[in-house]
Amino acid sequence: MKSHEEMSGTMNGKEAMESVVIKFAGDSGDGMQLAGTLFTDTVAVHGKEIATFPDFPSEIRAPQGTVAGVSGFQVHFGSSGVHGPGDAPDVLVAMNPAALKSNLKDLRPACTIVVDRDSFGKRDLDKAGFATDPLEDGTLDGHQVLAAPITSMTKAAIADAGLDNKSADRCKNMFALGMVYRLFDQPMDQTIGFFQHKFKKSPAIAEANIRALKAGHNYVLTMEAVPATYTVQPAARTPGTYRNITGNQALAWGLMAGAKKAGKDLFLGSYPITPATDIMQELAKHKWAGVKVLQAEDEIAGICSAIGASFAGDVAVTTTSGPGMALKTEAIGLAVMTELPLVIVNVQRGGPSTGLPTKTEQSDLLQAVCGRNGESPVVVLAASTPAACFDRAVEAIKIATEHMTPVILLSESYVANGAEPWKVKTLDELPAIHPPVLTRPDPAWTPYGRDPATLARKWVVPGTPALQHRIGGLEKDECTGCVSHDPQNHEAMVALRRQKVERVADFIPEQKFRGKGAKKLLVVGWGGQFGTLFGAVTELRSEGKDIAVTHFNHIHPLPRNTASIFEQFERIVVCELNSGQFANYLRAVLPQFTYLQYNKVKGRPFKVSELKEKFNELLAQ
Amino acid sequence: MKSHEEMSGTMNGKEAMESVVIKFAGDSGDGMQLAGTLFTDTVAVHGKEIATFPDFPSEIRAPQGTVAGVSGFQVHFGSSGVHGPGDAPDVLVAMNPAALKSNLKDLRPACTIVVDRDSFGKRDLDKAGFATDPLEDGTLDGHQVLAAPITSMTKAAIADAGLDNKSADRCKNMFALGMVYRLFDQPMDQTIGFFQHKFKKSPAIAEANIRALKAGHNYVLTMEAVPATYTVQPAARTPGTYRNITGNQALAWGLMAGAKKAGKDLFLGSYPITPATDIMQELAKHKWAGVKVLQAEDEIAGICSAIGASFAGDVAVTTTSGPGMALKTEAIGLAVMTELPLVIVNVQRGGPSTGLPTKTEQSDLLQAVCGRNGESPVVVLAASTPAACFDRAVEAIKIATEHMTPVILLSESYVANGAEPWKVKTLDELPAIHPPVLTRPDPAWTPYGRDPATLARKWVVPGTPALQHRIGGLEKDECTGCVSHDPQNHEAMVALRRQKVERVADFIPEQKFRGKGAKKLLVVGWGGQFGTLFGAVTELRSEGKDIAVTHFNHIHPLPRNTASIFEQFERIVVCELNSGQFANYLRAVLPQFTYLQYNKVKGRPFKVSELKEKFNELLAQ
Amino acid sequence: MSTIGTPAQPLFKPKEYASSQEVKWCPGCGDYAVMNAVQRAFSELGLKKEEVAIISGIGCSSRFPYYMDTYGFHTIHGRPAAVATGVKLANRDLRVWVMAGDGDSLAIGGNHFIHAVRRNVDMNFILFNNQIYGLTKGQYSPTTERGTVTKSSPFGTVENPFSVGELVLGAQGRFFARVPDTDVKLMAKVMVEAEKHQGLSVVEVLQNCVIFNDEVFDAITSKETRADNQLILEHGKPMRFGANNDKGIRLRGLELEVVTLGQNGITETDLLVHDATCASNVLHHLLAQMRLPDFPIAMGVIRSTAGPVFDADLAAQMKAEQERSKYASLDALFLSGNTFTIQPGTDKPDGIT
Amino acid sequence: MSTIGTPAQPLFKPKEYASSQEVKWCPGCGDYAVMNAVQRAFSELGLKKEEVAIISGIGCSSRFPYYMDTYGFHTIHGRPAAVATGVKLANRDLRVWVMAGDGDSLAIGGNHFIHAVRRNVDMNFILFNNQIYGLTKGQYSPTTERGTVTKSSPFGTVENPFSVGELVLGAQGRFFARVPDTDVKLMAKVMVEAEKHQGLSVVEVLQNCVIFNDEVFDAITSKETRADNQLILEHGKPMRFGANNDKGIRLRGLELEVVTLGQNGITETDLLVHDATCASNVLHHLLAQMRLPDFPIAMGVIRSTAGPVFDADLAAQMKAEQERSKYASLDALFLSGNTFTIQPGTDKPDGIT
Ligand SMILES: Cc1ncc(C[n+]2csc(CCOP(=O)(O)OP(=O)(O)O)c2C)c(N)n1
Ligand SMILES: Cc1ncc(C[n+]2csc(CCOP(=O)(O)OP(=O)(O)O)c2C)c(N)n1
Ligand code: SF4
Ligand code: SF4
Ligand SMILES: [Mg+2]
Ligand SMILES: [Mg+2]
Repeated sequence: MKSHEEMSGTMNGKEAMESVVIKFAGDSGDGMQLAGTLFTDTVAVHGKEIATFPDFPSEIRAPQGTVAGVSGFQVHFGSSGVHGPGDAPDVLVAMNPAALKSNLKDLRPACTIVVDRDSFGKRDLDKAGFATDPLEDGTLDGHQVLAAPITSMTKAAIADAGLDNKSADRCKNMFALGMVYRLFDQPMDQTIGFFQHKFKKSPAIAEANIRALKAGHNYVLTMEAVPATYTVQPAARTPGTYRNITGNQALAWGLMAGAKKAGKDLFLGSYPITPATDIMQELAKHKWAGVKVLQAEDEIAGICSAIGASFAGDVAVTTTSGPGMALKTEAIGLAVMTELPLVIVNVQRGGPSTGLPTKTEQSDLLQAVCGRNGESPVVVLAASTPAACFDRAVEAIKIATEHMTPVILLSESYVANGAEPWKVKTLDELPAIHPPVLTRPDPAWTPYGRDPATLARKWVVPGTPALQHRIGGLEKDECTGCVSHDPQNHEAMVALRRQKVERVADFIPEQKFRGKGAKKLLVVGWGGQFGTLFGAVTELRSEGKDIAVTHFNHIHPLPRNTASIFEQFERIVVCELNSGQFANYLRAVLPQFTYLQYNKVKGRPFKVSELKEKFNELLAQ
Repeated sequence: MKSHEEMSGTMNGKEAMESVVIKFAGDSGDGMQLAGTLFTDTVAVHGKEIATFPDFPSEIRAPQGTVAGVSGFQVHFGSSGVHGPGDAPDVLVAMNPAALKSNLKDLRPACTIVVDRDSFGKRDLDKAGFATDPLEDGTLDGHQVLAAPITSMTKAAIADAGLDNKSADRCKNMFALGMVYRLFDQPMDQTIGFFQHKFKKSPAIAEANIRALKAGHNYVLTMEAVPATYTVQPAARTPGTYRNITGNQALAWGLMAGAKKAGKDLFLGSYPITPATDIMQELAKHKWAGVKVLQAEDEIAGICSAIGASFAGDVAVTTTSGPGMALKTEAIGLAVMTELPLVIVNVQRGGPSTGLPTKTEQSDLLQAVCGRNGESPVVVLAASTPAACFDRAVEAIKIATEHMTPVILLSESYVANGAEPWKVKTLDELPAIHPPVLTRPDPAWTPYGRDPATLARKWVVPGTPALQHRIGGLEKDECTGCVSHDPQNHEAMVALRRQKVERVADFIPEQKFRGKGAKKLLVVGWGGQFGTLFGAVTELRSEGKDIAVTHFNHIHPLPRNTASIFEQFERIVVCELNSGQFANYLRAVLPQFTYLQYNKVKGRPFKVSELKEKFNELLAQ
Repeated sequence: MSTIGTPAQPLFKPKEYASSQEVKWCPGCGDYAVMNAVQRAFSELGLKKEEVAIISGIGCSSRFPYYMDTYGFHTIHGRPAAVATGVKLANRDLRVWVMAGDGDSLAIGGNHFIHAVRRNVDMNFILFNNQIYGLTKGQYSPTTERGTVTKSSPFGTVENPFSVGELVLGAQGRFFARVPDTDVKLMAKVMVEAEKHQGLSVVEVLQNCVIFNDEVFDAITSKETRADNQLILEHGKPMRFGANNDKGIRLRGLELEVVTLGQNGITETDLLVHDATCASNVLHHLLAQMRLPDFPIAMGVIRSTAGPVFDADLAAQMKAEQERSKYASLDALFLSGNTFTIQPGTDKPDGIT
Repeated sequence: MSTIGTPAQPLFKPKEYASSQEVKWCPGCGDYAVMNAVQRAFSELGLKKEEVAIISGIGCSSRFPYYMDTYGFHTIHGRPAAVATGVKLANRDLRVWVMAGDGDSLAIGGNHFIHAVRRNVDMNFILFNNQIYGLTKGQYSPTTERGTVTKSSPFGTVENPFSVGELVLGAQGRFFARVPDTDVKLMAKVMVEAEKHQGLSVVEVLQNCVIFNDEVFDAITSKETRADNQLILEHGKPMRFGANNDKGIRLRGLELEVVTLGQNGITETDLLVHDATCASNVLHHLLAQMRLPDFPIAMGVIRSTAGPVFDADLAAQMKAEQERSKYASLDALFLSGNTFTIQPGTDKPDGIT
């Protein structure tokens, strides 16, 4: 077995890189998420571009030491060129053989691999399914292996901190993190401060973690074989104040901001489901801000309570993922018929059915657009990056309340759990939101009378004197809102509901694309695969390729100028993490174009490399 | 007021007609459905082609005498050319002013109108919203009005039958029916037999009805002003034994027959909802045939119990309409993932939301095809006529069990409540059904091993010794069926599930079309609008127009030869009772063609006349 | 939020709460009587029209909101309790009334029903129990008596029905009343009490469906038998009933017993005195369980006890959090914790703010 | 269909019911003990592996079927009772076991749960009550005690929890038992009784989640306190408990009372004798309601009474209909009633057949 002393090769050639991908991998109990998060916080605070991708096992605790139990956290950071969490790690921290095994396929050539040598015993190897020791058998040839006795050194480092064995074991992750900090020449004060604050009341634990961190740092520092490593310059960004934020947190905050701008309380009716639960949990913390959270008995009660709250005047939201979305479709129809504002967030995960609950996918798009009984149009938006979740949430509330319509906001596991720096917005910077609330009797008013521009009806909430009225799920008379079975009226109402949603196109920004002048190939994407698509096209363009990219956040309705972009290109390829749902949608909405497809349904995001390969192939044809 | 004695004009020119449309309309309490049904039974027994369309108010009992409370039953019958219940009545029976009012717009010129003169008092006119008496004010000019004092004559006719006033009132409908029988020269013994049998224990009631019937008959008979009327020849049909059947009954019987052919018990898990309830009610009668019906607590329990029954080896079915369908979508995903046979019947009604529960529409097509989370393919069939519901139900079971897949069978209100003669099939005439059941250990077996032709896995039901296994909603290993989070496996399984459904195209008949040699315009329809589409095109062709029609019962997958039909035509127009769902589906599946649309979303079926107008317009361009 | 005194002068007469819509129930349907009772109760409570939100599901009874000149929402089948919970949380000043059939509340809506009961949201739930699905024309419901022949049970049902009261109590219910649709006065009285009760009040109306389940409550409600077959409860009063008011209910061990006053030396002091407000629900269970022919059917308020009210507690928690919050505004939240600044010109971070 | 004698020789040892799948619960999770108990019960009952169908929803506990070498179905969240009902109706010979968490069965699955109880389908429902959503990492559930801080209730819940036993009884339940996950022997015994009971048997397991709700049952199950805090019921036996077995339960009016034997002249004859089988459920309610610190927690079979079983009654009705049917076959049905024939050649009807 190679020890660190024997490690061959040096970590060269990486300093020049614009960005670096590092992956922390270990057993679920090894604290990899924490190590990754702390690392991210540090580099974010120091002004790097970052993108992260946590990847946990779907079992709460799969058997220790097995591949199924590996928990990973990938960070991509750099001064520029960070278009997603990165394809393959430049540096892998593998706390046990299983962590190594599960990442072997994905390694770049000449990767730096940090392993805990103490965890490579016979039983550990067996559990991970290694017949022979990969540190010994040539498996890692071509890589730079840093095999440190992490467990024993951590124990030694904190021997007299007064912790029991189990707690001591829990500090291993900090030893590894310390090593990484040293490898990347990053300061540790942020992380040290975290422990001091978090374990104020258990100073022994704080102390042990800090000691482990420093021990790891020192271990690398004092190892002569390891050169000073990567230095990544802070990214060139718009001046301003930034913070590191995950997609789900940004979405929750955006909802709060949107409700505030609309001058309304925020109501969330929701039921836990991976990967959407965090939004509810984040909002539940902010009771101080007037946020009402009902953890409902199921998804149906979640959306129905939100519809009730919307009727009664709150900005109402429900959050879920695919299976829960399925359960909400009947009630979405009610919101369509009663023309009440409602935001439905679907953080997509791998399907069908329970599917791959912790993996990412974009396969609920057609469900969002047309997965209801009857002609039941709603607005559909999609969030493209973690920080963008904030803006989309604000926009969803703006559209829902100003146009009196349900809005489905699609996020996806990859965006929801990923993180990136967010340029903090103040409420003043956000667009104004003016719901069509009516509080005083107006002789011209009828419950289904409409604004000529938006076709929105008025929002008259119970409690308003002299404007009592009744709404419901039966077809409504075009004007009075009374129940109507008239055939002409039904056809008119079906058309009105469709037009109202289509009119939203008058109020959203025009579609942009990158690659002015290109004409050969247009790459089309939507939702959370923004980063890698832009990354791949940007790289190809810098290689002089005739390619452009346009990415959709507004799914239904599409921006008005969409066709005028499409018609500039010889070929259009729609790239998505499903079997071609957006492509099929485009075929229905803009049938005049021919759409090629590039699809991936593996529960994983695109990689820049595979995209480039595909695009090169198409360009070569 | 014109009395029958004063009635001007004669009923001429109608004898020559191939077919006649007659509508019975009255207050909900007037027994119009019974009158219509009895009439239908009589003409069906006498070998006519028929199609019916009952049309009730969605309120159980809207206020008596109002337009909202009008209940109608339309019968189209003839020797040939009956392609649906007909556009506009040739004969209208209007038991009160409201019934007249609600049908005024739809009358053909020179229609025969039977009214109850006794019910045209001032209050009756008010309730119906007539300012002046339409029998007097010229409203009915051009029509032939037969204003009989139905109420008083009925009372008189049964005066000594021993009934109270209210019961006596209930015989008015039979008086009217008797009149119609006379008008169409139909025998009454069938109807008389019905009463004798049905009210065996209340001979007074039987007697009263029969007397009323005869009185009405005699009334027309003895009226000199009325000539002998229409005689419709029995239709030219394939020899055999026929019976009159509604779509829902045919569907229920088809399910029983299919299960029998599969050698399995039939299980229905369902929750009542208009217009699907009748299927459950019909099946509940046939416990003698081993049919298990669970009236579940809700739609979700309905489908979930069916999934459980399927797992345990029954042919399992769930029936519903749009809102209930929405609730079932999550569980359909489970059946997709576990690859269990399941038939889901959606009798479509007007949407969105509660919508127009008693009206017909075809707006749940895209929900059926793609209204689920994840990539979740299922087979989708659609029934085209009441009698065809039988065959589609048998086929749905055949496909579901032989291909181990959920099958969605779309019916629609119009087909479900309509009736036509069905050439009775014996079980021997039906195709054999061979589900891939495995009952003995087979070393090659794995839970997700597949038949190479169908890609179906084996159906191994609990209770089978030595083949215990576990299934579930998480992604499955391609072979072992164990839970798998492997990215490659997921992509492979998504593809397999899609291919399995697409392979069904190898086992269904080729698509047919009428209009060989035509090339200008192809009319495309699906589901229950078969009759009028065929009717309209047939008429146009007999007028020498360059037009053809193809009608789809197999929606997903499409028959293999679909494109080869489409490519024969210059233009394709897709006609459906929604905003263009099948058209959009075709754009996604066969994007090489351009699809024109003709849509109607009024809660009503197409009319031959409006179709012809539209097609002529397209042909003229 | 439901502290209502009886106003000196009612704001509106009962009929003035009616909307202009034509009422479309079948002639003779029990729903008319319930509407009358609700209007009387509103009048007596002096409710403003605009402060009332009537939420229903789907069913004959669920057409209720259309007929009232208040705010109303005819939602979807089975979900009114969930919708109403959202209404109440959005605006606690509203008087929220749920109108739902036995199918709506106990078949498809069973889950929302028991959870609303458990949470004890301050609203009134009027359960129109006609033991049948009326709107869909006569299938059995979860309250249909075993053996009943209906459209969907041609050979009689083989299902055990729920007992509404027992289910409510089993779900931790704190207010349960039962009333026959034939006694508008009692209905109105009970509805006033329901509105005054803080928390979820369930009122089960034995409602006759003249079309699909006619006379199912006849033994209980008919003129001839009602005095003997109904026990009208009043808090603090001994449990007496009968055409001659000479029967009563006595406790014997853990069971109830019908006794006749004057027989075997039994006097009123032997009878149980109704206590609707006691925390223990055992007596309420016993009362809710009484069935013909051995016992009369208990009517009136069976249980009415104070307890934590969800919407009130949530509001209190929000208020407390508001008071002790470390953030003055969302802006403050967004800028809290670990942030960093990029300076104009430098494009370099200047450290932690 | 559940008439099982204890076999002379068990078919399989408990461990032989395990599948080859690795068990993936957290080390220390109470679910392991439940599985042991189920395996023991299966062995004692002499069940064949292929006659068992284990149906679960989604949750940590719902992974159960994967670990058993029987037929199994890991369905969707909240629906196992509905799926299991279909399984049982399709094949009454199967032993159907539902495994479901408190969220699965009482939050999203609440409706199916109460309806399965009401219908009294012959199956066993093991409710893993850890008072938390485990799989989704720690949100409160409908059984979480008021005030508990969880991931979704950072300031403590303001919801009243269900009491499983009371809900079961309120839904007309006929078998309810409660067991702690710390007592495998008692669990196994109760599960044997559950399987033998004809109708729906609900067994509530107080199950410890070491990760998200650790020690929530400590007062009940810890070595030091369990004797004083558990009352282990046995049908026909007086209700005694306590570290010295000197405490007991006595009835006082409509309430229960803890007494000490030997004090104030109290002897065993003063104590209540457990009757799990009595038709009235009032005693069972009282037992299910007992809470610390005033009372011990009742364990074992609280109620077990015979009653009409849905699947049996349905089967009987089908058999009766079969016997008296006027149709010999579907062909006969299709040709019954009003039909008419078109003769070859003539194309004319020849009248009614
Ligand atoms: C999702 C859904 N499922 C089923 C229906 C059909 N449906 C409407 S009302 C009803 C039951 C009516 O019974 P109940 O709630 O007791 O009310 P009632 O008509 O007796 O007052 C049913 C099954 C529906 N509208 N929506
Ligand atoms: C339709 C749907 N909604 C939500 C979820 C997410 N979910 C899975 S398990 C679960 C709750 C788990 O709690 P419990 O049933 O008590 O089981 P435990 O994990 O505690 O054993 C939830 C909310 C889901 N999988 N499907
Ligand atoms: S069907 Fe029954 S419940 Fe419905 S309105 Fe008529 S009488 Fe009332
Ligand atoms: S999270 Fe809790 S319930 Fe789930 S496996 Fe771990 S200990 Fe058990
Ligand atoms: Mg009802
Ligand atoms: Mg739990």
